[in-house]
Amino acid sequence: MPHFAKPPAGSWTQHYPELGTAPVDYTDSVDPAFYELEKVAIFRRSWLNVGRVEKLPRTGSYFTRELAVLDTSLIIVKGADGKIRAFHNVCRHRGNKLVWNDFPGEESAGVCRQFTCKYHAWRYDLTGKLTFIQQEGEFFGVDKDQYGLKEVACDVWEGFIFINLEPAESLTEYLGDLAKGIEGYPFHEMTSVYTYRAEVGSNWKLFIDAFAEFYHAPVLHHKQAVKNEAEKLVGYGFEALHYELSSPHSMVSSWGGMAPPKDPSMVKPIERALRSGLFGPWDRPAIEGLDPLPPSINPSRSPSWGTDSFEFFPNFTLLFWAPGWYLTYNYWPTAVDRHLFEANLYFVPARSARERLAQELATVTFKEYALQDGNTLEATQSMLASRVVSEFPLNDQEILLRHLHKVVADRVKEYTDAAAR
Amino acid sequence: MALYPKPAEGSWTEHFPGVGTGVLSYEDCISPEFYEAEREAIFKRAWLNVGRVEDVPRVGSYFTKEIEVAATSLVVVRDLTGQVRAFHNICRHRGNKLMWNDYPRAETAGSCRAFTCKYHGWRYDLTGKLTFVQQEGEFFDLDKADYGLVPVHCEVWAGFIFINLAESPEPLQVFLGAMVTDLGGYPFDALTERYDFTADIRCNWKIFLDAFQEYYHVPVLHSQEATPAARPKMPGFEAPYYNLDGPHRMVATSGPPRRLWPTDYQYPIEIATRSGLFGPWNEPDLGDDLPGVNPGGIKAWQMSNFQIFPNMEILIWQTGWYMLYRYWPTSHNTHRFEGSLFFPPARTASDRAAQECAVVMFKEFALQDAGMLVGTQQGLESRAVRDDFPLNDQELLVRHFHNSVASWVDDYQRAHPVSVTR
Amino acid sequence: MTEAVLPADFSDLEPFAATWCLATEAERYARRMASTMAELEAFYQAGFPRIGEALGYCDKFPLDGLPDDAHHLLQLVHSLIMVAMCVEIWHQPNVIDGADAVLDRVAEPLP
Amino acid sequence: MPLPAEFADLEPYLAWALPTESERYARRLDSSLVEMQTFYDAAFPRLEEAIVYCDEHPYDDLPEDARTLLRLMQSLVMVSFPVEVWKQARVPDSGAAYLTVTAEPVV
Repeated sequence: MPHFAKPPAGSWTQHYPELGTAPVDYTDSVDPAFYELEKVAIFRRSWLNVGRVEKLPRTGSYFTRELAVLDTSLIIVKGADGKIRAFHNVCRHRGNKLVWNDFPGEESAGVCRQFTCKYHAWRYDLTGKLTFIQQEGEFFGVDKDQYGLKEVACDVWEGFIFINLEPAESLTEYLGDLAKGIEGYPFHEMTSVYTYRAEVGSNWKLFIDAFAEFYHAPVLHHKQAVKNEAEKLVGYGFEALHYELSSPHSMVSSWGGMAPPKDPSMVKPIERALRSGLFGPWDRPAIEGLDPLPPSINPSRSPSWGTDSFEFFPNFTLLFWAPGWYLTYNYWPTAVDRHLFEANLYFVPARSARERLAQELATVTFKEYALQDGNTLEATQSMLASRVVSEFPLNDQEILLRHLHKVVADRVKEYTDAAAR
Repeated sequence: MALYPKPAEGSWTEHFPGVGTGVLSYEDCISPEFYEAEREAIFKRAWLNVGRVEDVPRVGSYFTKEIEVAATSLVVVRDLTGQVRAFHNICRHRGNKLMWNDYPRAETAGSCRAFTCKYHGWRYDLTGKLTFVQQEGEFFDLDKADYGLVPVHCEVWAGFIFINLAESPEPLQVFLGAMVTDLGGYPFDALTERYDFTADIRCNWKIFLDAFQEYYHVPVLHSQEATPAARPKMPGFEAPYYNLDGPHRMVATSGPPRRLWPTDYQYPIEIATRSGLFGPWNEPDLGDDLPGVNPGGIKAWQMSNFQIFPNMEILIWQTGWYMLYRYWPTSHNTHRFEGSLFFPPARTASDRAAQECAVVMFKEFALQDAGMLVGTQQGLESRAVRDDFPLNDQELLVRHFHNSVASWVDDYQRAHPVSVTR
Repeated sequence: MTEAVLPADFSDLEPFAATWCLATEAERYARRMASTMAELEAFYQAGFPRIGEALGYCDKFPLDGLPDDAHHLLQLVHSLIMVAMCVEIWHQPNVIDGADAVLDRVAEPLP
Repeated sequence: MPLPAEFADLEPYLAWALPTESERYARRLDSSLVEMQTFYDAAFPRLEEAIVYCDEHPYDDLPEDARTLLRLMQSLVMVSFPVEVWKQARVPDSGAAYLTVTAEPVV
């Protein structure tokens, strides 16, 4: 017996008939050839989030991104005109990597007025224009205008910086209505950031799968809750308030009545003491823009709403918590069975030790959960790779997974069909 | 001057038809492509020993076994009827590894009444049947009967648990053949005091196996097995008996028990503990009738070493104990070696110290093999010498082993001509 | 003076108890590899002549019911067996030609 | 005196006054449950007083002793999971996983 109403079609999944209800083939997560196709069919032609504008506070602020899935390194830089641009991180002279510190494979960040190649000192300005060639007279008819940095499409939405190697549409067209309905959320107020990184031994989609469904939460994480609460949670299982697909993107909206909890004995002592926990500090920050929330957030306008998770295709998750903070996940594939996971937790800057400690508890709790999720994934990957079973039944609460794997398959097919023509 | 008579054909090698006396290629130990072929042709088709019945003593006892060479993990369990079963260790819901503890790639063991997936709480009974689906109503036309654990063929011979990953393998007893199954009456179940070793070794699995199926190297690499006084008296090595049966093979040795050797032929610690390389000197009473252990009926029998295809060895000592080795490939030039030594349970401190001495000496000399064979792998990989390795009559088993591996790969490739690599 | 861990008859071996009464082969092997030949020789010279008496003492009890002092004594004998390899066979702590090979004992009867 | 005088009883736990999550997490993994429990038992009852003490000063300009106290309380948060939930230092079922903090607001 469902605790929350389902669409008239009978289930969220059937509400989107193109999804079907059949078991899903996970060969897409273990086949090296399919991974190569994902790189060209998806990652090279999608808008990918590479950071936020707060990372580029001044003219000349830059950071580099090592993106194995694109087989490139990018420089993202803020120009004197305030515009943010992206370039392939390669010197036009002999292909040396232009910007790096100590270790060429590691990302770096800083502020500069121009980029100078370490190798032969060619210089480029912040718009990518080649401004200086060492011993220019030794070259043969080199026109500096022809040798600027290779630019990559770069645009900003609500402070999130996106790049696209082969754009077919603008960023706002790509992000669509789902994103439109988030605009106005006070991202700019939430500038205190906690960043986490891990190299995970699984296909990138498996980690999205783990975060895009909460069906596992009462089971995998049951030890995290106090005993009575844990038993209650397993008994209920999990049901979302609302799902919405706006292909290729999607979202899930969930209840979350624990901030603050109705019954304080249901939470841990440290949570009672600091008024905080997994769902964040219980007391909302005093900023504008959280009431009312933009229309895409808590779309069912449920009073028991707790969190919304938006999956922006292919690899960007934006997750809002009712108490007034948000986090992002980026999943960067490095091989068919490996990816780099990044999580950023954003809060309104603490004004007191009490607020700082409340944030500390939220971030520590996040890590305890994420470690369990991450470890399970390696186990999953190793068994999927056995190919003993390749089709798996997904339930209605796993609709976002079904959708993700379908969109990936569709895009790859579109690409291979076009290539065959 | 031969110590023992050779067969009428003039040599053991020529005694067995089809073995040949030509030079051998070791390409099968250095080729990544050949390794991929072995994975399909051998390790997914042959019966593989994964444990002993003592590993699953009670109803619900289970252990997991990582089989990298077949890219899978198995769970082996004793069900309510006492039958030992094996399953792929994978939950049917989203492919999570079902049984593991803390480290997903580490093996685990325990006892349970049902297997519960850590991820979403699906449960399977000890026969692999799916018995519980969390929020079953959220699924679409899910028939639990269709989603049991994927079974793996599992049979037990003489207390040894074997699995087979093929769809419809021949019965285990048929696979093992008469030479091996004749050992079935040996009292393995009385030898339950156990010392287990494991090592990750940087050489092909067959190279390490080769070292334990010929003793031509012993007087040289392991010269210290003899005391300084005995060393000049040590002849080269000759075995009195070899036998082959299908892909399996064995060698026996003979000689007086070490306890009867002159005292300066024994190390002091051997005298002090009444034990040593060949095992404790106080022999347990295992009964007179030890079928199959000395198929050649040789006099002064000392030990028999059975090599069960592909990767298992049982070495039985006249002094009343045995060794079990298994070689698990992890890549074309690495493998995991598992060695176990089995004795009757020690009743006194002297028994225990005697076992300790035998076990410690086993490791001393196995370390020499392990140390050297990494060098062998490197030497072979140089391909400075290609297909030109001469083997002598005492290396008959090496020859037969590589022939058997090649013939299994050939058979498979003939039946699957498209591709053996995945 | 710390408290004796060995039976009174074996008090001469007490100086070696803290170092060599070790429960597992892994510990004994590690201690051996971390010792000098002089240390190994000293322990062997003192302990080897007493092995027979030590086992005689221990054998007065059932193996699964050894009193603590006998249990320690048996552990010392286990270590003497380990050390005998170096003193009697190799004349060095590590196995000749063993290179960097490892072979880990992952299960064993205790004591 | 590194801690405010009224928190002198917490001086034995000064080793926990660590500025970054990496250091706090590493110390947690290197500690026994008994050590963490002892620290928790001493520090938890003083948490509210510690917050009040720190918040008597502007957060951006904490005196050195208050900063040390706050870092001690951040470690209290770190050990609360091992003590209250796991009964062990590690997160269960997370053997091979790790998650490294690469940026955080440091007090």
